[in-house]
Amino acid sequence: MPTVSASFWMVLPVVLPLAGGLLCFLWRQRSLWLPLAFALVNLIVVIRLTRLLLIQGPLHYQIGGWETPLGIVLVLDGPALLMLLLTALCGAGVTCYARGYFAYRISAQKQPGRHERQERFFWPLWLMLLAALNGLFLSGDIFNIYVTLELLSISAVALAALSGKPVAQLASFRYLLASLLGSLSYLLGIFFIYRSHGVLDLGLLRAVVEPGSSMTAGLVLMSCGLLLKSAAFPLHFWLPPAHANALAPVSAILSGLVIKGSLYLLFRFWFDTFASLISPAALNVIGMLGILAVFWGGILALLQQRLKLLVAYSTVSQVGYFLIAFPLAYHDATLSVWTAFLFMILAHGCAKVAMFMAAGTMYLHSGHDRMRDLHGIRLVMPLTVFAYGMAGVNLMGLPPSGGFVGKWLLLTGAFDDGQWWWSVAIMAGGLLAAAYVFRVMSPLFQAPVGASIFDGRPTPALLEWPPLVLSLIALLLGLFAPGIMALLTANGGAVISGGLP
Amino acid sequence: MMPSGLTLDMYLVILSLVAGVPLVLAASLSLPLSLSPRRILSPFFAWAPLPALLTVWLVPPDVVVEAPWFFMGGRMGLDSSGRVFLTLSAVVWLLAGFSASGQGLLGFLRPRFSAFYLTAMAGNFGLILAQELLGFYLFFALMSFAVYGLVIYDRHPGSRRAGRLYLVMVMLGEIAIFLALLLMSGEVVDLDGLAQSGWQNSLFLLMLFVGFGIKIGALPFHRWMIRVYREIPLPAAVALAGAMVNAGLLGWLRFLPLGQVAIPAAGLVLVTVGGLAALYGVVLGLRETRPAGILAGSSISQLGLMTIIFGVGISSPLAGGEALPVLLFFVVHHGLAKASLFLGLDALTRGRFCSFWWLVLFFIPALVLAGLPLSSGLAAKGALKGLLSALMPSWAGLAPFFLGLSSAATTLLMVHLLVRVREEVMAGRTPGQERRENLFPWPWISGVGLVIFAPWLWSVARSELLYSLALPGIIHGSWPILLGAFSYPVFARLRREQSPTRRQGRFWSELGPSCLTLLAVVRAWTDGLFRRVRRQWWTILRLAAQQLPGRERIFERWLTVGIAYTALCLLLLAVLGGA
Amino acid sequence: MTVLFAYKLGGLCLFFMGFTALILRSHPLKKIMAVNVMAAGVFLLFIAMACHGRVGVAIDPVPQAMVLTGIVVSVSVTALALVLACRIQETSGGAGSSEGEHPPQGDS
Amino acid sequence: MNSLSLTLFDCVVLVTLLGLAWQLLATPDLFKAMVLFMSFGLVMALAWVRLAAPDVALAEAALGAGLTGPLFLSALHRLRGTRKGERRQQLDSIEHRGKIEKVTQRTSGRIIYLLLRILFAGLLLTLLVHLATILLHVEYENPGLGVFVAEQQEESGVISPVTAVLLNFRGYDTLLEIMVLFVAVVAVWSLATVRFSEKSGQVSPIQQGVVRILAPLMILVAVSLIWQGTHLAGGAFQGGAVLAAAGVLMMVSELPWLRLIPSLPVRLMLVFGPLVFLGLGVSCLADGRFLEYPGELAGFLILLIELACGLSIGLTLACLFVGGRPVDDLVDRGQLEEGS
Amino acid sequence: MNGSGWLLVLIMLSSFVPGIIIFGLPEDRVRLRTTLNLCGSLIKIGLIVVLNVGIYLGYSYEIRLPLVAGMEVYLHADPLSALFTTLSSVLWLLTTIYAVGYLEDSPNRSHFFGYFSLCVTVTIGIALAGNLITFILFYEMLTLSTYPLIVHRGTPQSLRAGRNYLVYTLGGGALFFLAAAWLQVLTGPMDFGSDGFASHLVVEHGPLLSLLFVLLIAGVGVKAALVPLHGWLPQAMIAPAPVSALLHAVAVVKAGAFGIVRIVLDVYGLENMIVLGLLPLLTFVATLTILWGSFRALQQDDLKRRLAFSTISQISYIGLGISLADHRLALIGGLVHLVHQGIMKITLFFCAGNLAETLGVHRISEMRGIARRMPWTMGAFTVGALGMIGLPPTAGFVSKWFLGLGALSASNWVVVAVLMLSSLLNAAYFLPILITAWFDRPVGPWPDEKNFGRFETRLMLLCPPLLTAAVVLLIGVLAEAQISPLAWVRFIVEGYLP
Repeated sequence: MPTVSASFWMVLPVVLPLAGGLLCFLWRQRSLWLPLAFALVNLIVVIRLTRLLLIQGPLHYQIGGWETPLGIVLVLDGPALLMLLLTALCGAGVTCYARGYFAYRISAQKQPGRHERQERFFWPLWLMLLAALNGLFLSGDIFNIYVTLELLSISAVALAALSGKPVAQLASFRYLLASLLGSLSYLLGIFFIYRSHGVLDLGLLRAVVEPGSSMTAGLVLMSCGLLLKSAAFPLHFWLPPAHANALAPVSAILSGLVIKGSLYLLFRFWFDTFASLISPAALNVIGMLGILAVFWGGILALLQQRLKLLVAYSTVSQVGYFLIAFPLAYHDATLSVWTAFLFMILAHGCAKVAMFMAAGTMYLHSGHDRMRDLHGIRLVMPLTVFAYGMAGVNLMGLPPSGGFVGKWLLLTGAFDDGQWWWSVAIMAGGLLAAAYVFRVMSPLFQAPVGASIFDGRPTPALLEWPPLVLSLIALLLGLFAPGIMALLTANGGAVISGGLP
Repeated sequence: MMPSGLTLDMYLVILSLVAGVPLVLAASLSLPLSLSPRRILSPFFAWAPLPALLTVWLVPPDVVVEAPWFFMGGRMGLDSSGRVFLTLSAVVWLLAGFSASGQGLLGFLRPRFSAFYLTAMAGNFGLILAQELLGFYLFFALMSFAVYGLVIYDRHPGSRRAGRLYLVMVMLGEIAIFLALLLMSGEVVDLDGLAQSGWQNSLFLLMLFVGFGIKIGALPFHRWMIRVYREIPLPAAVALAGAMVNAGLLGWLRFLPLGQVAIPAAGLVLVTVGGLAALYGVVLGLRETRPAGILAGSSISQLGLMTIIFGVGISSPLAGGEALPVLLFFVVHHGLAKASLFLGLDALTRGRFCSFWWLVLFFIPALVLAGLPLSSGLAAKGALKGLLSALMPSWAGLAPFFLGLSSAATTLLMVHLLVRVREEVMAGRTPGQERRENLFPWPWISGVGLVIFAPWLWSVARSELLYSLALPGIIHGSWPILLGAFSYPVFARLRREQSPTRRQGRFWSELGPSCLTLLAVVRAWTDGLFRRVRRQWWTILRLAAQQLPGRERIFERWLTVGIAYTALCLLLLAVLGGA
Repeated sequence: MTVLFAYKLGGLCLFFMGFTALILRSHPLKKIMAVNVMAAGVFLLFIAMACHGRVGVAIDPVPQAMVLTGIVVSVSVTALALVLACRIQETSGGAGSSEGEHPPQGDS
Repeated sequence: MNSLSLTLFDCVVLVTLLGLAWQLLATPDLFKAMVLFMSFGLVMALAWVRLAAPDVALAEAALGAGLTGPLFLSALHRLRGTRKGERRQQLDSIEHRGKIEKVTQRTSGRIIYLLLRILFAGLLLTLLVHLATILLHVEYENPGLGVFVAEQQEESGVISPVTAVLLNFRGYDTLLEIMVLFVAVVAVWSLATVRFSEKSGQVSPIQQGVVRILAPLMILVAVSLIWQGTHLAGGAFQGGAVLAAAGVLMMVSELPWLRLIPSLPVRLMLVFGPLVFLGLGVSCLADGRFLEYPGELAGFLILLIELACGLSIGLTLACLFVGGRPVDDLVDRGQLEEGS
Repeated sequence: MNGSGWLLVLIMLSSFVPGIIIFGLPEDRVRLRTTLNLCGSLIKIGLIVVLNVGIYLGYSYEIRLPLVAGMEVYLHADPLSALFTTLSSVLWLLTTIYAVGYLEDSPNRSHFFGYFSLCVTVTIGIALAGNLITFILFYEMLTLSTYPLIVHRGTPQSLRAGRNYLVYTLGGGALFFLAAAWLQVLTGPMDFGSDGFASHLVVEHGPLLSLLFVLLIAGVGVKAALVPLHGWLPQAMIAPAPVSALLHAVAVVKAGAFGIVRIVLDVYGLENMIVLGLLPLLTFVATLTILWGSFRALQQDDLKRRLAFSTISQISYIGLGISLADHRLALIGGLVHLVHQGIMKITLFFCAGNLAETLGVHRISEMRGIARRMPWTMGAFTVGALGMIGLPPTAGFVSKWFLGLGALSASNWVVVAVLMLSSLLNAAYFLPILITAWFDRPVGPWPDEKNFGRFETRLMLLCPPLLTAAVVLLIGVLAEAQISPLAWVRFIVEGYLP
């Protein structure tokens, strides 16, 4: 048992952004320091936690000092920490970017008040969302997860509606309803689980779970809720409009981080907590959904005319990848598919955040995001376009990106099990990703025709560097693999705290 | 006469200079015009064969210099037959060079001609010195391709056509030689086993025949020679006819050393082809009107005779030993004579030297070629006759008749030549041809001198020459000449009656375009196919592109969401229930 | 059939009635109400579960606490949804949940 | 009373619940639906009482019926107030209708639509039946966590087990839940500015008088509810809801000074409760874990938190009802074009 | 004996770091950029010389970075990789010089040179890759770093070419990736140089391994422009000349061919290849490609297009040599052509670029008498073209010679015939260019003539092709010298066929 003094760090990723959110709402200084300070401190805390994890192995923290059946436990293991790390990194990036974004818009002298208002509400909402995400990853209690999910959804919906455009509001209303449906389904699932074993703690649940209809029903309802929240294929309807019509930093947050919360939970439930309930057939069903998502999302992304919609549909497609990991994780003894899943999540998170930020910068400059008319923008903002390209490399799963490592692990997993047919979908999805990424890149590389149609103002560093750094992190993630593996298997343990069946 | 005490390295330097000097001189032409080396070196162009002559003098026959770093392991040296070839080539190139520089073709003002000329020279010398096959091949190619530049030097459409034909033939020859080289180096064939039947052996011999036969205008590949001789500037023709064509024979010698191989079947084929060429060449020459073309026919014919010698030589090792000197002698004889003829032609057509005596001087080498008694011609024919009767008993009876016929035909051809030259020279006097040079044609004179006197230097030839002094020798030597000379009026009449308009080489000239047409058709068809397939794909894709985003609306309906959601729940319940 | 089971069944029915309405009703307010009904159904299930076999005697306070939390959450969400619906109506004059409305514009 | 048999009361409650729900979801009249919804909430509260969950019942009464109903009403009011809203109040979205009609113009489209609905109904029923059979057949006698709660009740510092769970055992949940409320306010503020109806002053003075008397009373009730939360049914949420109700009452009565409340104090109050909760939780880190109240101080601290949160929750709910940020909030530059 | 693996890293950094710096440089810092580029490439060449000497003396250089289970980045230098690194780095230097001259006054040079350096870094990575994963790593990065170069001009045509390039190469990369993953599962992690996987696998998974071989070859075959995967290459000639040089000689096509070599020799291993009977398949594809490329080249009027088809044909000589790899001489021929083709083709592309840049001449029909205007350029072009035909004493002859010998020792007469036919076809599409350039009279003014003063074109454009042309001659003439590509290839082959 780790010492109390060290493990109190575990609550900080939740507590700090919460406090930050409250304070930002209270003091609406137009300065950056408050949110940025919180985002950075969050990053530092997570780094500190990384060290703790490496030294001490998986950590448990009983909130209020209550023992598990009753109290709530925070669990910090490899996957959770990686998710925290992703959130903290992207969070810091988004914070910087958002500052630049709002400053740029406010200085544009077009409805400055409106942009100021957006910025002021953005910060508390964003910090709350950060807290919710951190709480979600750390939580070891299914009901607590429900609360964090709700916090996450509400702040996400509010952020999505922040732009004030009717379409965005419409989209976020649908987002809200979908998210509520998911939450209620999840809650119903909790009911079935609680009534069969009377525990809410994930660790205890894992110990007592045995196949039974009530348990199964609970798991199914929770999973369906989470699938809805993660925009898995037939239930993805809410995602593209919500993500595409939000403000750029918000799109980045929604696509890069929020989706990951529910996906992570899904994976965790299926392979950790309720692993003994899972049947191969169910995994194949999920995998099939994944394949459909990969193709449907990819093809629709390819057919979009607008950049942000394209990126949003690409998220639909990428979610499919995470689902394909399910059937491949089942038989895997070396845990490599767990690793694959996390790698892909990390890579996609950073890449998608970078991509949306880059798209947002282009939008800022050109006033639209019709791909046809973006030619020559490369000359105006080379770094941004570069960042977009590097993020795209990640989606394609080309080396040395994290997406590549993830894909490689998936593939080897598929062949290991003799389930080679998944590999076809994996590769085809990669090619589709390449197609839609380069569909954007191609006009960007086109030489400009006629006079520059872009806003002549220079791109501020805050708009250029965060996407670049994040996309480079995603790109080089493959090379950080040893470190990530070390985290996953910290203290010689299995990949996750409890290990797989 | 060999100065001894030279080290191997010095030999290396000397041997390298033989091909190196012309190459360096050629390279100096690429310097800018303003640079002095180019001007300074220019007078030395004609002297470029000098190192070759020096080598003949300095390098003993047993010296073989290794240069392993050079192009797959070079070996250079001067064996006995090489010495003959080198001497002949050096002399011919020297004469040609002086002739060319005399009329201003060779010099820095004519960089293109000079460059190709010198390069061809380097190739010619180099191939003689090379003691291994790859080196030989290298210089052979160098020479062959350089000649192309000389052929189309004046850029007339005619010379272009000739050049194209020449290039095609050269390319074919190169490939044939390359394959032969491969077969030999790859040890698919070896000299000892060549006599056995086997398709690899046949292929090897065929490739040799094609590869070098092209160079000497052997029968099916003779066409280029006439066209090229007609178009090439005359000084270059001197070198080509006198020295360069011999490279084909040398090639045969190098690949199939006489005295070491015995391939009777191949010998028979060569003798037959050579015999046909000896006669058909004359026919070709008679059809020509331009002197250079007539000389080409003569070359084909004479080289046919040499083919016969070589064919006899490879019939058996014994014959090889005897045929080699004859062959060498024939080469020298023909080379000098042909070179002198071209020199004379050059001088006559260019200069004012059109008096009777000059024509007589011009006719001397022609008659030598025809086998005039006391000349190398008769000696060569005599040696050939001896060879044939000794080694091919079945031919023994036929040989004198055949040789006589050949000689007569050559005479006829030479008379035709003389007539044509005279007409041409007369025609040349008409106004319009302004540039007439007044240089004394001493390269020609010395060439003729060599033709007359050189055979006496050679012990092999001397006995034959002395034999031709005797009465039977004179009779033997003269009747064909007289026959040939007297048959000229008949020929002239026949010729007058026959329209000279012919179209030859139609097949070859049409082949290229028709191939291209065929390719174009194939290409159009394949392109069309691709385009059609592509267009259909695009149509399908475009339709999909129009349809699919609309289909997305299905998923946006709440009803769909409901159905999907409940269905998913039920599905998962079903599949998880089985766990 | 026990009382508790009846309540639970009722809760389940409420949930699915709400679900049906969420899917089939298109007016935003109706959708929000539907969600509330769904939530009520789930809460009913929880509270019925807390009784553990005897009506009127709550053994387990944890589900109650959960339901309390749930109620608060659902109130906040309802409030947000309502304001959102009103804003949509005000800014666009369109209905909040129109089907298949693909937003044609980008962000602002 | 045979506790395990289906009593008439339960029957009535259940049937009423389901009937109300059916009605409120089925009726095309929105206003009727509102009324039905409020009554639904009240019947729910009855059910909670019947199921021995007084805390929930109180919360339901205060929040579910007491606040959600007015929320819906005010939303309906706002919707009606807009230009096109009038015609729509009794109908589903016209636009939607139009679309459906477009689809259903063709017979095939209509049939498909019908089939899809049938499919949906079938799937739904199957799912319902499946889940119901699970409920029926697999009835665990599972004590849940009640035993543990009972065991450790003393250490929690409060008497009411529900409050113990809410604020001590699972205080972390509650903390986050309060944050959910807070975020909801932020979200609502970010969306809209408060609008007072133009008919101000038309409220009768009697109503205003009543409100003046009623409001302090309600505040008293609220405080007592919060206080009571430590040992009986009640607590911060219920108290807060009553507080909010008082606020709502005042707002409905168009008290003039309400419009003038500046943004900053409201924000302060909104943040106050959550911040206190969070701050106390963090201060526990000094010699324990997060939210681990020192044994002897637990009761006091919980009361403190309840009070602070109750206040903030009350204000929060009131703000939610108002449905927008105060007029002076961010009025500086952006306000002018907001209307456009 | 072990040398430090950091040498390999340094070699890669020597172009990577300048590349990154160049990305950040403003457009007008021409001198600094050029200095950086040249310094980088000189340092690289120096390091590679050290590497070569070390390898020759028997040192081994390797560095490993394990990523996840069964996946590690492994750089190592064997004689084969040294061959490729040397080729790439030397040609890079020349191409850089050329590009500096070529792109004078054109926009976006920082981008161009940045990607250029990346491209070379990645190519070196391919050369030094010590296992299949590392190979894929760099192989895919090559695709990405070349794309911006191909579309550098930003015209619709170049964008289309770029799109096509991506369609082909990414598709091929996907196949390669798939097959590599599968192979890894079958055989376990495997380093190059271990003579292929264990032979018992051949018995167990014979058909599957054959299928994987086909997939792998298809993957690298796209870059190596094997028919029918060659479609991108002729289109990509729309790119600026230095890029074409890079594509055809230094990096892309070479990487594909190199990949074939690696797959056959190091991944599968000769013995397994023979047991599986896969070599004839490769022979077939290679011969088909040689002939098809030549035929198509005949029909082109656009100079660079013709050169591109010629590349398709020529690069398959390498594959052909590898496909007869059980015969030492063929293997030598194939490997040495890797170098020879690069130098010859880069000469040709440099010259084509000179013509385009100086006179605006793009089509062969416009080239009448062009040698009078630009004799040096055309001289270099001639040398390159003759080399392509395989005439002695050029480098092309040497490779053709060994290929022919190898084919004979394999008794593969079809290959012999194809070699002969291909030489003929090569002559048929190169000689007319030479003839028209040297011996035709120019008609009319050149399409877009620029005057560069004293020399026929910019000195920086002129020197590289002259140099490479000289090298084409030199490495042919001095083929059997101690230090020549041929000698090094013999050294390589010692390792595979002792």
